[in-house]
Amino acid sequence: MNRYERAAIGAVALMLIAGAAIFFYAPTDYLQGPVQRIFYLHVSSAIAAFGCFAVVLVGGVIYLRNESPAADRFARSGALVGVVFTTVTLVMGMLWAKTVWGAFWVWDARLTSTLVLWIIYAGYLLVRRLADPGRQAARFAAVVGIFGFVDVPVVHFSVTWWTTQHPGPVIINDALPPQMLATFLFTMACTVVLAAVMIAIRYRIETLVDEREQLFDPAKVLVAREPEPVQ
Amino acid sequence: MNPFRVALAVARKDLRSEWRTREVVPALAQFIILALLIGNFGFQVDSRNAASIAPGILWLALVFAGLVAFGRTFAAEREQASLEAMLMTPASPVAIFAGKAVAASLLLIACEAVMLPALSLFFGTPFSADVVAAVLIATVGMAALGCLFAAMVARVRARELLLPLLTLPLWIPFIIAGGQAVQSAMGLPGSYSEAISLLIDFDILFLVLTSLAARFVLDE
Amino acid sequence: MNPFRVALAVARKDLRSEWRTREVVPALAQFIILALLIGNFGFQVDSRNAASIAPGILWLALVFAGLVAFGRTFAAEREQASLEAMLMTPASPVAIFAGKAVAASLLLIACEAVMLPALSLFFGTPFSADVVAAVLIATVGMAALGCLFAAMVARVRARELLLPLLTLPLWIPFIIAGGQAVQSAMGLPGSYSEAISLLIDFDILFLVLTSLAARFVLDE
Amino acid sequence: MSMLVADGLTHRFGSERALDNVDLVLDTGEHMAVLGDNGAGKTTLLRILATALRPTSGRLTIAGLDAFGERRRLRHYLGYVAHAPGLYPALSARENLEFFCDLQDVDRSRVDEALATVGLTSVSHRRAGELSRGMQQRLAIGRAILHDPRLLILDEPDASLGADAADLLAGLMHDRTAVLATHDHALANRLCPRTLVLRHGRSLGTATHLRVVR
Amino acid sequence: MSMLVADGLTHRFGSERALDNVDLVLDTGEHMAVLGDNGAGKTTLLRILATALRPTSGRLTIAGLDAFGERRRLRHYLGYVAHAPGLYPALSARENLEFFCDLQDVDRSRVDEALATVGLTSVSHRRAGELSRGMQQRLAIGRAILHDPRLLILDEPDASLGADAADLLAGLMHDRTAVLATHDHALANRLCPRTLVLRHGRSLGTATHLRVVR
Ligand code: HEM
Ligand SMILES: Nc1ncnc2c1ncn2[C@@H]1O[C@H](COP(=O)(O)OP(=O)(O)OP(=O)(O)O)[C@@H](O)[C@H]1O
Ligand SMILES: Nc1ncnc2c1ncn2[C@@H]1O[C@H](COP(=O)(O)OP(=O)(O)OP(=O)(O)O)[C@@H](O)[C@H]1O
Ligand SMILES: [Mg+2]
Ligand SMILES: [Mg+2]
Repeated sequence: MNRYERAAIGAVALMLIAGAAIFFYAPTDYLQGPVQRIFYLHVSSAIAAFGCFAVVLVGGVIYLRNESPAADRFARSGALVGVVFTTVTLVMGMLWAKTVWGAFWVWDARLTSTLVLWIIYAGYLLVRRLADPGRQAARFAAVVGIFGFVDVPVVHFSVTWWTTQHPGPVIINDALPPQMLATFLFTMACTVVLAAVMIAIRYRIETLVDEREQLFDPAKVLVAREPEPVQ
Repeated sequence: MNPFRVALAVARKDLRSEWRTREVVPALAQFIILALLIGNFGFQVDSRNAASIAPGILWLALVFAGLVAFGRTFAAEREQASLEAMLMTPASPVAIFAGKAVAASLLLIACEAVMLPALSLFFGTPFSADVVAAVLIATVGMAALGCLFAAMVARVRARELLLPLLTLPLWIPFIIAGGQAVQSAMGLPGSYSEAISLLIDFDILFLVLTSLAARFVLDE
Repeated sequence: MNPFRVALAVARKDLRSEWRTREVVPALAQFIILALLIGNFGFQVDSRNAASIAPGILWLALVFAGLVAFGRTFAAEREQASLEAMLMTPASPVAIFAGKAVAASLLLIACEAVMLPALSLFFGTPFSADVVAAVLIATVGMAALGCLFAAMVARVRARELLLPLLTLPLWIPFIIAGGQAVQSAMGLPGSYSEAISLLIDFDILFLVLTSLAARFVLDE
Repeated sequence: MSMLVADGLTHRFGSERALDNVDLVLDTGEHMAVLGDNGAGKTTLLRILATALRPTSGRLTIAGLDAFGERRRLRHYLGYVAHAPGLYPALSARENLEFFCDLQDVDRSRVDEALATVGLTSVSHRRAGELSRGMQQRLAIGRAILHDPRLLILDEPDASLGADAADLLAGLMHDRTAVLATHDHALANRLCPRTLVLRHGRSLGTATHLRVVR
Repeated sequence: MSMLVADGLTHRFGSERALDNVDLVLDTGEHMAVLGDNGAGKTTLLRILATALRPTSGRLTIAGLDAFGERRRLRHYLGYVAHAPGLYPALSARENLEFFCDLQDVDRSRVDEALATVGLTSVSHRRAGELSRGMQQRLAIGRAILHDPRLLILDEPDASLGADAADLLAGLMHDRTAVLATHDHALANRLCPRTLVLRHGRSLGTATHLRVVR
């Protein structure tokens, strides 16, 4: 078993423990009932997604400064994992919304900006596919990632800047009972670890792809020459 | 090498081409008027709801006109392979980009000069300096963003389609704040000055980001 | 020489190119969703007015997606000068035109398959067979017209801009009747069957006119 | 018998007379080169002969038919190689030819033959957009001969071909009537017994193995 | 002194190796022809030498500077004629050149000289989009020499030029270092003492007046 497999197993185990905490340790919300348990994963995965997009931002900036292929691989991995976690937030939120608001979707600033976030990074992945692989894709994607990050603060502050149907900040306002807060903090930590492990694994995959494609690393090419074609 | 001279030369070249062929502005202006017409039919506007619907149509038409104008400005260069020829000169890519952005924005502003009177004609909404100011201020930031991504997608496959996909999400702040500003200028509740200052903030943010990023998009 | 075989070959070629490059459909679908988003912000939709605003946005998004899809299908041929190569064969221009129109319409229908669920998801409007039928029926006539003018402008300068200009006025009947059909399918007053039969009449009229005119547009 | 009779062909772009009253008779099986400086009107003439452009004035008869009245029928006889290759970049070389087989109403089995003729068999699976300039030109030539046309109109087909251009073109033109515009006098002399020289849109007359005086 | 030193240039498009470990040293004032079949990698090599394309791997030094690090500075030295002319069709021939003078930061008085060199003085008022193929190619050549570059990279510049191509190119290359890709062996032999032959992206070595064995 290599260290990626060990890390993956560890992260999944942590998530299972978090799940146990969510269902057996955290108290049931007296207003919303059990559906409120969505909260833990909903918010955690949003925060994990923000973290992933921060990786994209930092990776992009570093790539543009010194063309480090490693930074670009981090950015690539971060974008993919971030889109996954944004999807989780969206889906969880929609399920929650259906039960408490009676509709999967309403148009408010939080929901819309989150959807836009998803679209921006889906666009990021599309740019990677459509641009010339290698330097051009890396540069263009870095630019998209840097501009796209503008939406992350918009998502976060949307509930304070505009009036929304989506609830405002509860965690930093100390509005949670201690058991809920503890469960939330633990779930959040586990989710962030999971995201980090996913980025690490994806990074490894991207490294292997880059090695095969040899788009970034000049030194490798001279070593791995193909046999002469028969004339 | 003076970047202003380069930007000026590029902008003049684009405007002169447009003047010769009259490709963009007349058709775009007529297109905007048609969009207003369609909006009119699609929404059953009456005097009560005009002020709440007109801004939406204004921004939709502006967004699509902008996409076409910015997309066109770089697509034409690409079709002719003249973008590469420009980039093969020692002129700075940022200056080239600035020149193209200025020319495209001027074309879009020419279209706005048609659209705003037409809007108040069709919908009976007021046509005030406040409305004009809001639209112009929004145009600055939208043009910077739009040209940046237009320059990017000009060198990528599927450019007609990638351009809206990349640009629209980042235009949304302008559409929201601009829509708010226009609505309040047309007499609906909402703070005009707040919306305008938000627009100016976004303008500054994206102008700075764009001028930093232009190098990476056009270089290569 | 069998015109159906030609049309089929042309349509298959276009769809295969699209499948290879995936240029149009994914980006168009995302673009439609963004248009829904923007429409939403522009208009402050709530549950009371959703049924009266959603159809307008639906048709606006559809119109712009259609313009892009139809414009693209001929612009690509022109950029590559392959339109002339096709017309240099003994194949009938009407069959070639039909093949391209069918392919473009299929792409547009693929996008509608994204748009209609998204519409009802975002706006909470009903997603019924009636709505789907109205949109599909309108698509037929709109596609015929759109492709005809796309074929025409592909051989003219300023095609991106001339296309909406020529097409939109003739699409307006579809937009009005279609909008009416969708609104009544969504529960607003108005006769659904009347609107649909109007749509069908327009379909027939424009299909006939288009097939007669295609020859003159593509020949030469 | 005359394959092609052109009578007073004139084409104007605005006030610019790109082609000025050019007469031409080409017998069946004959090969004719069209020479002339840049801008002399070669492309304009060849586009008219290929019925891709309608002349401002003049008459054109191909295989006894009025070329612009019976354009559709004529296209079975006509293979045209233009400046631009006109290919579908996302389709492979083979798929491009297969598509044009369908449009030409000929059997797809012709594709292999055409690919072999232009020497693209080994890259037939590659997308046309990824071929080099010369390979694209070869593919365009392959397309022009799919339907085994009797009359070939070739506008600088040698422009980006490799050193085997002359052999390739000789093979194509063998047994067919052909009009070949080129700048390569050696090639013209080798392939075409007759030469038409254009200058400023006017014909300087045709000649046999003309020694062009510059 | 070496004007251009290329070391292990390799370029891949996907898995296709268009250029495979090509080394090259070019002295100042030297003229080198690049020959090879269609698809051999000539255009890919020339695009890299012109710094328009970054190689997948390998190093390139021009005039003692790292070509990709100091690209902007190098462009004062470099004139490149590509396959596509890259002109503005709505602007006249003269306006096209004037515009590029502004970008090159050279005086507009160079325009007349460049027009005369490529023989377009009489059509300089015509729009670039209305020029014939060969005239457009001439205009692209005129643009490449506006700033009097020391190094010329010419990708099939003769492809659509008239019979005076050789004289025109000889005039351009005189006193400059030049790399010329062409299919015309006679032209290559006349203009370039040295020849580099590519096959399937590999260099078959350079030679002096190489008699290419086919
Ligand atoms: C599709 C629907 C939804 C989406 C896209 C969504 C999105 C988000 C996002 C992105 C965050 C993280 C914000 C941040 O940390 O800055 C968040 C937090 C939160 N969401 Fe949602 N949400 C949705 C539905 C709901 C529903 C239906 C509820 C409950 C009624 C809800 C309750 C919360 C709460 C309580 C927080 C934590 C707020 C805080 O303390 O910061 N969400 N949501
Ligand atoms: N964009 C691309 N994508 C994939 N492959 C490409 C691309 N451009 C060129 N190639 C391939 O690279 C190889 C070299 O092409 P290149 O254009 O350099 O050849 P060339 O020697 O210039 O040929 P020609 O004489 O036809 O101009 C060819 O096999 C070609 O198919
Ligand atoms: N679309 C056009 N509009 C205006 N003038 C044109 C157009 N096309 C060609 N011309 C003019 O017609 C004349 C003949 O052009 P043509 O392309 O036939 O020349 P050519 O002999 O093929 O030249 P080349 O050897 O450069 O290919 C030229 O003077 C050219 O400028
Ligand atoms: Mg010509
Ligand atoms: Mg080449």
